[in-house]
Amino acid sequence: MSVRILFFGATAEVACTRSQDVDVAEGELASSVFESVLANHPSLAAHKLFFSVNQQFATGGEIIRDGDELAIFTAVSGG
Amino acid sequence: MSVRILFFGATAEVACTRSQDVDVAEGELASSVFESVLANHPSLAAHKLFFSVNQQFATGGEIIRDGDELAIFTAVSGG
Amino acid sequence: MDFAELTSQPLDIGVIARRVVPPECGATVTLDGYARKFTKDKTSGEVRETRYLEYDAYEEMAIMEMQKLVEKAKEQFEISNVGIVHRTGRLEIGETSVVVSVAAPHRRAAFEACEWLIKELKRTVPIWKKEVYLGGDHWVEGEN
Amino acid sequence: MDFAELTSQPLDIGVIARRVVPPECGATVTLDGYARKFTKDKTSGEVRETRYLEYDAYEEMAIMEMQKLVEKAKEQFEISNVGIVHRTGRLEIGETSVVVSVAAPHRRAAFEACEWLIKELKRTVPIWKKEVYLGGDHWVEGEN
Repeated sequence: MSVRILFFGATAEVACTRSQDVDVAEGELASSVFESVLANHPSLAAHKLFFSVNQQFATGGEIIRDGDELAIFTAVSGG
Repeated sequence: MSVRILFFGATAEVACTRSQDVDVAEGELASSVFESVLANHPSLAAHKLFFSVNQQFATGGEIIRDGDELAIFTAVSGG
Repeated sequence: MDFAELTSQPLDIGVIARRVVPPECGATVTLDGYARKFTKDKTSGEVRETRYLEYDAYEEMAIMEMQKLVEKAKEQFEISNVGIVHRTGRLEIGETSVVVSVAAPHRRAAFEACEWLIKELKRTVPIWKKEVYLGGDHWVEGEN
Repeated sequence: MDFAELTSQPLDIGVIARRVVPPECGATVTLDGYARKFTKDKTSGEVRETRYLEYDAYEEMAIMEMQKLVEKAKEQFEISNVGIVHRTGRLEIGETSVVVSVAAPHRRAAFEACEWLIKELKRTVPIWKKEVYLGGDHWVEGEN
């Protein structure tokens, strides 16, 4: 089972990619998926991060399903 | 000694003119000039009126000088 | 740049909003009034379809009064620049009658100043609106 | 008509303001944000001259979040129509980055809703700004 992780702005620059597919376990929580991505990109920890699951702001308690779209980003700065 | 009276919008329509020159006496007050103009255009009395002397809102107590520009108009409705 | 103008030409609110912008500001608030199609008569409550509008202005005094409003707004609010342009003459339905645009370092002040300016403009600037509808016309008298 | 859009093309605030206008309304309030030339660094207080800006957006989510704001604004305020358009990609100094335009029967509600919308947009819509100045660049992180 696999999900896609998206990065934007500062996180895309730090991760050196805008998108990455990762394997996840059945019933895995979003928080666990995000933690493993952060472990692979330790410099992301320098930023205050926000998360989304399927284009909704995520708290981490979401149960991840195959094909879900996750994202990691810094505090928004549009306008 | 003479002054010019201007009319705009509704008052111009009622007075059938946008401008009228009237003779005034030395030291005459604006209120007296306006009253005589209104006496000549009685239908103006149907409206709530405002007055100006030399492009300033007038109270009537202004002493009129030769060549002054006076105006009579209804409550403004721009915007 | 501040400005207070009358014009018988169509108004471009984008151009007006841009003229008030100094390089150190990041936001402009713009109020855009326009000729509406349907008007409710304040006395009868009847809704009328307007054909077009006509604005008459005491031009010299109107510009002075608008300039006074610009000065007062700049005293009362922390804003950088103000532009006011009012259209005169005949306006077709949907055309812009007035634009009030305020640039400020912080948008709160821009919102406050813009709202204050349009309120005062409607109350004090010698401009009058005639509504022309099917079968008649009517010079609107303000509430002031 | 309501709308919430992203575009990489230049924004025309006059056109956007006009798209929100229903025939029974007489006023629109428009907030216009743009790429400013000078930016003060929040930490150092140093003033930098920006060369250009770049906006990145999580497009699908940004549009959904903007649509949510439009819905919430229409619940909270007595307004007729709302339009939000945010620019993406590279913006030269002075170009418009965002336009929020609100039409309402009474202008008070339009001012309130417009101010609320831009505040919430800056807080919740997934769009990020990079400032590019002489000798470097910097992704701005919001205060949220």
